[in-house]
Amino acid sequence: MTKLLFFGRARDAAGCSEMICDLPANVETVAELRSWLHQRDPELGSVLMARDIRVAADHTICVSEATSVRGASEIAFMPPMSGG
Amino acid sequence: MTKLLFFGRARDAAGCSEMICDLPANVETVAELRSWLHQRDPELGSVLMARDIRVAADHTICVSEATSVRGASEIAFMPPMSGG
Amino acid sequence: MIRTTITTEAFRPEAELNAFMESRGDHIGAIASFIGYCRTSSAAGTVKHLELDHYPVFTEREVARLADQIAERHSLDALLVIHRVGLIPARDPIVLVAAQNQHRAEAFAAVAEMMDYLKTDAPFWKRESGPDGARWIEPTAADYARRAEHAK
Amino acid sequence: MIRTTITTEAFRPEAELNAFMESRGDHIGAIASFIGYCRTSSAAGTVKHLELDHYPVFTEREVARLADQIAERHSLDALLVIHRVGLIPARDPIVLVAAQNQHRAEAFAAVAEMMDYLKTDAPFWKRESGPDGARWIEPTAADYARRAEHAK
Repeated sequence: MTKLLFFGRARDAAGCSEMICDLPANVETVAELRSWLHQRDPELGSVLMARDIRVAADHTICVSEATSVRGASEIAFMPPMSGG
Repeated sequence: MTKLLFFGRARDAAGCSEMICDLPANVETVAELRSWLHQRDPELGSVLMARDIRVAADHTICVSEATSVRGASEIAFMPPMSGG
Repeated sequence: MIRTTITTEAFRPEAELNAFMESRGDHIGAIASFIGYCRTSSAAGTVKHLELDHYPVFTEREVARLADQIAERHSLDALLVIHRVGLIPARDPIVLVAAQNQHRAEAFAAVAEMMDYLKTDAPFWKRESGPDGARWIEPTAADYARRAEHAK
Repeated sequence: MIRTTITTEAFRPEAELNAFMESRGDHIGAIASFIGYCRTSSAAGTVKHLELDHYPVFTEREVARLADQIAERHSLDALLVIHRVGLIPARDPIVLVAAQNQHRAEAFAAVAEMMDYLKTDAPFWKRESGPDGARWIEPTAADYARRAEHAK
């Protein structure tokens, strides 16, 4: 089981701040995860496909679309950050 | 009568913070004022000859050595300023 | 000393700054500080409140890491960062950054850089709510440009 | 509102900043501030106290003029400058500068510029006294370089 977290406009698109999923075995990379979510829910998926939404797996930002998310217990979708 | 004011290291050189003088008629410009003071008191004068000591006549900084100080009631000698 | 706090509670920058000033060592010549407030209006109109999302644990860790980097880069004696999250009513303080150094240039640079990082690199997401609804605020080109001026 | 004060009395930057914060309008998003203290030691050794000379009337007028220029250049909503003169014991505050603006960049720039001006362009003369006697402190090359970066 993997917990997906959504922040900022990704949260609006998901309609929730977190979601518990069973990632299928063929979802290995960030790119595959985005595609899988896009298939499941085109509306949410089209937001999450945007490359300005960064992905962090277990508190580590994935440096590329090819980075593996396999085995992560928590995966976060993070639009451009803005504090202060 | 003209009041001369000395600040910073000019004050140390003068040994006082102000001095009341009768400027002679031939002292017209900043340069002439410095020379006159140098003649009167070589030690003080040699400090006041330094161009990094600016001169203000009646609260207006003299822009050049040729600026007139004639008629000023207060002339200040100001080494490089440093507040803060 | 470096202190970073992420809090859902309202905080009083006056009290925090006072304590920060009191704590300074004898060799401190400079304290620079910055307070960011929730404005009652923005480019988009009236603001009733801001909502600041954060990612618990990750946000705390990232802000602490950025603060450490900046404190080291500018040889700070102390750095204080307080950032509020959650629902923030208009007029309330959002963020306080303050830095101590022997000299002013380092203290200024540290506070400005910390703010630039917070605007673009720290895991916060900000939503502005007004009479016409809510909208997410993302960094502007100017924010990214300022951020890019700092050494990594 | 622009307020500049030259004072021989000790002042409490905490209290002054608190009042400055309280006075802010609803549209203020940013308050930047700087406090300069008399350090207990400098490049030259132990410091017992500083002595700050000023030129009454002229100094007040020049500081007010510089403050007006900076407030206008950075569209400030408020600018506060308090500068102590006379005998200043080690550890005491010397100067406080604080600026209010809608946005942070202008507030930061205004405070940094005001400090750079005070270091090189305002009629103050500073003497440091320690166990080995007293010496006049004049601006450093770095002070002049920073000053030169600002528009006239």
